Amino acid sequence: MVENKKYVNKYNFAFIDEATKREIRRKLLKAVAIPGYQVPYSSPEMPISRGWGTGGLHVTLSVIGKKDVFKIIDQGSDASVNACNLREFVHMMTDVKTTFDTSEATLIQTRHRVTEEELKENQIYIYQVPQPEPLRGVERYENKTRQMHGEADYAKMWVSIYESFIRHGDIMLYAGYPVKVNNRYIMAPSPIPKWDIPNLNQSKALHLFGAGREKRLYAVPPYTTVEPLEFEDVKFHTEDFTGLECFKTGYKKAYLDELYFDDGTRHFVINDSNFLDKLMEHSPLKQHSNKYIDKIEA
Amino acid sequence: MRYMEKQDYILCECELVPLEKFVASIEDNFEIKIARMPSICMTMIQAEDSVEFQPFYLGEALTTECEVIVNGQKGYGICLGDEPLRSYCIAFIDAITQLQDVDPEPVNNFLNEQAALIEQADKIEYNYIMRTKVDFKLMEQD
Amino acid sequence: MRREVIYDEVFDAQEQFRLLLDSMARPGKINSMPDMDIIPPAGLNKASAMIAFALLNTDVSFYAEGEGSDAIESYIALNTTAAQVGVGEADFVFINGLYDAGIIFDAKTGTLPYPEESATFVIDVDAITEDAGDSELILTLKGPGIETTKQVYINGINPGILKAVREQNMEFPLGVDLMLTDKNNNILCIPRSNLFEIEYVGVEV
Amino acid sequence: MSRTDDNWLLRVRNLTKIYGEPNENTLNMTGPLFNSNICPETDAIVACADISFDLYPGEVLGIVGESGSGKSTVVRLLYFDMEKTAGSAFLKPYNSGLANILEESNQKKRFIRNHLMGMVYQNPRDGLNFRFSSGGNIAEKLIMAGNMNVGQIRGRASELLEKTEVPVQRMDDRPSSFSGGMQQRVQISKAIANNPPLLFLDEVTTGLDVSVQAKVLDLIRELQQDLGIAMIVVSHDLSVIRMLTDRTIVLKDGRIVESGLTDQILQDPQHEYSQLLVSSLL
Amino acid sequence: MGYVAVKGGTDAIHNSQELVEFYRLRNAATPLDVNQIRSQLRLAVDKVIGEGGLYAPEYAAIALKQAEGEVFEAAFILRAFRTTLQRRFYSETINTREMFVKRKISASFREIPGGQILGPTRDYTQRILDTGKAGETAHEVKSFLEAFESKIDRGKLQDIDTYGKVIDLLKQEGLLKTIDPNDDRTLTDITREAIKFPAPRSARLQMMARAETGGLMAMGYSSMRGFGSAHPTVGELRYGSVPVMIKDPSGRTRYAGKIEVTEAEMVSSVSIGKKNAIPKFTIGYGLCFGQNDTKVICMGILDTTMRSPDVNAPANDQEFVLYHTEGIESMGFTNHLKLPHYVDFQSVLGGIREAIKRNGEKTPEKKPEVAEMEQ
Amino acid sequence: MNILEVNDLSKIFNLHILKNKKIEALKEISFTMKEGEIIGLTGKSGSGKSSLMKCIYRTYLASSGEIIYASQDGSIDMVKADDHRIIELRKTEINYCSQFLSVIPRVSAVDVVCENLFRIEKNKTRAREQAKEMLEQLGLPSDLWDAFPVTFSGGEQQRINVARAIIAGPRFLLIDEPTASLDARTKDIVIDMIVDLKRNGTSVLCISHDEYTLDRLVDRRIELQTGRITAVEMDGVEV
Repeated sequence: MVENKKYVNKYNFAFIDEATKREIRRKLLKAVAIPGYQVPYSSPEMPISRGWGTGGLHVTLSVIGKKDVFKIIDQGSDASVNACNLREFVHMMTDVKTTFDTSEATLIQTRHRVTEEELKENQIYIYQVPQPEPLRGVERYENKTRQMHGEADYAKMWVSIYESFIRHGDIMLYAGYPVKVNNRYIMAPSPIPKWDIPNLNQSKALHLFGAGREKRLYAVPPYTTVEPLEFEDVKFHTEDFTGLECFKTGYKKAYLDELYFDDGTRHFVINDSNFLDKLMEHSPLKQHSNKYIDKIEA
Repeated sequence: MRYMEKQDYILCECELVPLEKFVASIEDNFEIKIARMPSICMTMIQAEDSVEFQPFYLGEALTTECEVIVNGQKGYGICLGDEPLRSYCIAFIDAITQLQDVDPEPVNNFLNEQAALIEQADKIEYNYIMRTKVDFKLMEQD
Repeated sequence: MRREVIYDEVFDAQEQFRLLLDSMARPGKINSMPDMDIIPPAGLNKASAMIAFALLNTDVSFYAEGEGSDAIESYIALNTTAAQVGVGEADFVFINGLYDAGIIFDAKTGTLPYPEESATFVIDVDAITEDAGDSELILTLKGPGIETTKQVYINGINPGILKAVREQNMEFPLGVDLMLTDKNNNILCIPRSNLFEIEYVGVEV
Repeated sequence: MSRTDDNWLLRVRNLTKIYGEPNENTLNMTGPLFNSNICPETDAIVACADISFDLYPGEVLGIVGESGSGKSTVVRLLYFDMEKTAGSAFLKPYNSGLANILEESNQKKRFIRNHLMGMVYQNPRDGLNFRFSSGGNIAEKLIMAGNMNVGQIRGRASELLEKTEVPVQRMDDRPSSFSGGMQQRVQISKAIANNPPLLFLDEVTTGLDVSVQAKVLDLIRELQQDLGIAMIVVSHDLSVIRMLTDRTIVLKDGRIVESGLTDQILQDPQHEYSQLLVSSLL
Repeated sequence: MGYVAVKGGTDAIHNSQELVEFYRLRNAATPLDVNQIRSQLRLAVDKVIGEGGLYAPEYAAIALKQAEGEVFEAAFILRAFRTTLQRRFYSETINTREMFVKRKISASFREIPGGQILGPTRDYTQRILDTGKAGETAHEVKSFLEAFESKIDRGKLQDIDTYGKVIDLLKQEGLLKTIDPNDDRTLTDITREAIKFPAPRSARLQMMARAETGGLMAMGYSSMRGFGSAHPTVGELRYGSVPVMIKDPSGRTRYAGKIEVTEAEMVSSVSIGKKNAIPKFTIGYGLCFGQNDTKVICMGILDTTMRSPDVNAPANDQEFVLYHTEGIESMGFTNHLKLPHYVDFQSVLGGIREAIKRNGEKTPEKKPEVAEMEQ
Repeated sequence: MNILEVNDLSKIFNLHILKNKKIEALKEISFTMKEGEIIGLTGKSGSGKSSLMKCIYRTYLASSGEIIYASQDGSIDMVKADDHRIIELRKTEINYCSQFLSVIPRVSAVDVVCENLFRIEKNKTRAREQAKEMLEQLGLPSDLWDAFPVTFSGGEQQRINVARAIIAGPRFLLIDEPTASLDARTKDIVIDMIVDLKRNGTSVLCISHDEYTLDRLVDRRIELQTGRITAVEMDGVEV
């Protein structure tokens, strides 16, 4: 006789059942083979809300192994409540080592930022994507945007950028600036600031994107051309922090957060928490290099 | 009884307590190996629309399955819900009813007894429900 | 047919998938699958069997062709529960590197709206190496995942297969993706995003 | 330069479009002889069938017929707005005219459309995106053919608007604020932006005021003369056909009933239907 | 640690979790029993299993308790739970003609085979707040049950019957539209692959079976009210239990239990064929776990509207209906607005500041475009 | 060498819409024309002159017979030739000038004249210069050059018509009443111009009622009566 013991179901390593993991893995391989193309996947429900990083978690939990070192940031910070919550969940489900140190991590999950520190070949960078469809702004139907991608019919997207420039004197697109991957697909890089866009180009690391609610996976392999949409004479540019610096370090070549203190004064501070820590501790670090950062005077 | 698989039907629908008792009473006569401990999983429920017979998936149902080997005979137990004990009992009875040299009498007696109880309970519920039937003839008489 | 019980569907699958992911992301990079105590039927490299175990399950289909393909099909079906289908429908196609190239044209290449609905070929070859040695074939790869270009050396492959793949992958994003395995558990991936040149014992193909 | 048989620009063979579910009798039981394009057995509609013709570089071909005769279907099939049921079309500048463009992938069709064709629809809303400015609409064609320089794009757009007599200072306004004739001229600017060797014009003057019609026609004539673009002009209006085309195809119930030099069709029509059509004009 | 207190987030989360437990429990005299929830909050449980897409009433009751009665949240917990489970079996097609009927009504005929059986419906309960329920005692419960049970004569019990369907009568008479050969009749599973548009009917029905009742209702209502042209009649609505048959690993078909479902067949008339336009009836089908009339009625309406070739009404638009009735997804995304967005906000902020600066340099100001409202 | 050989040419109009009424316009027409020759077509109105000319130009489809034209690329039967070939010949070799100016509205006199020239001379300014020169010779007042010919008098229109027909120097010219409604002086200018063309190798088939024009211009006359050739005259002598 067995005991009538209910509720003994134990969670699988990395939470997701193996059949679903295999599905996600197969689709990640296809995503890598077709850079920038959005692969639909089943996107099972996770114990966190849709839109709170379920896609990122699907990817993380499908690739993670016992030897991985996991880092997660939200808005550039290891401390953001959502990051803390997901870190704890991943840790609980896998028991892998977690870290704040960008260079130590093998898997980095992120919401809205690429680290300032340069990524390495052994790292996989995983994005939580709220809206994977870069064309949604010009075409509301999925059926149609999918056709547009299939036919490389990006006219509407380009004209909307042209129009933006004509009407406003600049391309009025900000975080999540659309990019062209491997000279074929237009891709939404998740709402990372424009500052981070150049760091996707020819990156040493593999970049994986998961949009859980919209059920799409996509990828940018290492050493892949990623170009922001721009014209020969109307150029993409990153956020302009000219004349500003981090009030803690005096550093100028990093993405800055605007803070208002109780006395109403405004200050700027480096957004990337680990980068800021390392700067303040004078730890060795290698920052991303690109033509936009390089021209800023230190 | 319209259900094809009468035995499973009875074992799934009967009260758990008598079932446990019954299995416990004969269990010792057999050599039992549990091949798969009762564990929960899901069954996708397939449905179809009633006119065009378009099949579709309605959703999943929590299911418990168990596999035992009784005197070398495999037995499977499957039932809806998180029901470790019941799934075990179903698997056990499934196995012994397939064994050649087991007296079917006690099992049949138990099943018949339970079948009567289930039918009675269903009938009573059915009669409660029938009280809510709208009687048009009666209304016309008013 | 042998059921492999040693394979851990959680951790072995994860580890091997990571190697495949790395290979697919870095075409031309040769990764080594762990040496496991599995015994696939003749004509199937251990690494190919591991690819099957790591990626296949009930939800996908496969096809095997070549010598001993019946045994290979039963082995994969038994150990992964994937469905055996014709080459035109298969998600995964297992072939020997010396097999006839025509099969490449029979596999699905996806559609423009859904290019991922295409076959992945798992191809058994004799050796994949980073240095020339006495190799028969030099493959020069270029494209996403490769900083400039990358050369690898292969023994035991019909250059016609690679030529056929090149033709079949002409209209990106349509195409097939390749996973090559050798007798020493090495794996090499060639995604459709990559362009490649083939040189066969000194002759450009 | 002599016109040999091989000098064609566009070769169309047996182009057919059927809606609904045809059976084996559908084609035999429809057409001018039956005075209907609806299959009596299956209700399938034969929008056009067995349309074959060659178009030479710089040639202007008219397609004439009453509404429902299938004339718009022909150009829309060739411009990939709809899928053919059967037939083939070959375009010289694409793959040396060896590929049936109707069977190419949508990605390649898109390329052909962007680089080698232009289309002007009866309704400017079909050819223009009213959410974009006129300049943006023209830019669309230029960008898709690879022009990535806003300065050059605007230069070319001004040039085109000037040519089509749309005030250049209205380049950044949306076509919705334009008159019908002006919208049509913007549409034409867009269609010819890439100097395509082939331009389709589908009832481009229908619905415009007579005076505006005339201006649009003049514009097309001038463009044809200046740029030598081959055109297919679809119209139910014989005066449009007379003014613009060298050669004409007469369609009825989805079939070609007659084709010939435009002056011949107008002055010596052979088919009963063409005679009726011409006499109703005179 | 650096400028940002990294522990801050983690601790706050833990403390918040404790606090929410505190709020759940602090005024509770006795903990709610799961069985109490299962029976006394029966309809809430039904909603949770329906929207959770997992028939597990007991687990749904636990989820309701854990979620402090928030049905969305409970359904969500159930959905996440199902992600951890292996799907081992596919049932045989359930047959609602074999239903143990607990409720069965038709609006299209006065009398139907087996009669109109109201069953346990709240439709005629008169929504007068019964403050008496506040002081409900075990004794009262017991005497109600005794009185209720005595109302039937156990010596003269009527035999259980199953019933033919109203639509079968219509079908026999040839009043129903035949199957459209153009329909994509493939059986897809939207929990195994993302839905693709145009979606086959199987995907649409599956999406709606697990969709959120309120969402379906809003869409279905919109079509009836005027943003569309649905005007169906309830051909039949039934609720009851149906047996679930499963093939075990040895290939034998086994009875595994019964599930409760509600089913609606919504009848509307359509014209078929362009030339002769013969009017016929068509059925919109609704089926869901548990007892939920509103859900299946709206599902039935939307099944019909999404098959309409006219895509101008919101309820006829597959993408619009299916994406926006997915309760768990819309709730999640709506709530994600609470997450910090200061990085992307900073990006916009900079851009807007620049634009304002540029505009200040430009004079005279450009006239705003008239046609801005153009769609 | 013959530039044109017409053999057994007949033209019957079959009017379906008038209960299949048949009109026989040309019957068994046969004649030849030498390169550089100017032939005058004469006959009463309705005798089939214009029909013959339109058959040769392919505006009318001949019902039977042949019209062999010796094009620069070889002989071609204008009855059976492919439409594209005809279009090409019309653009490069053969020009038809009808009795009445039928031009596109809203095109200036100069541009009407230039139309055929634009095909050869891509430089529009140069083409216009040439056209103006010709209009000047023909005595069209210069203030009309940029006006629309629709409003012109018969004589003015005729000058435009002629100028347009001959400006590009066609190899074969079909011209219907070139001198009608012209004053004597202009008539001579036009005749001189056509003779000039002939000198440069153009063959001309010309319909005229005007004896003066026929005398000065044609090498040979062909007379038609109810669709048949009734007489062929060379230098006033019947043959």
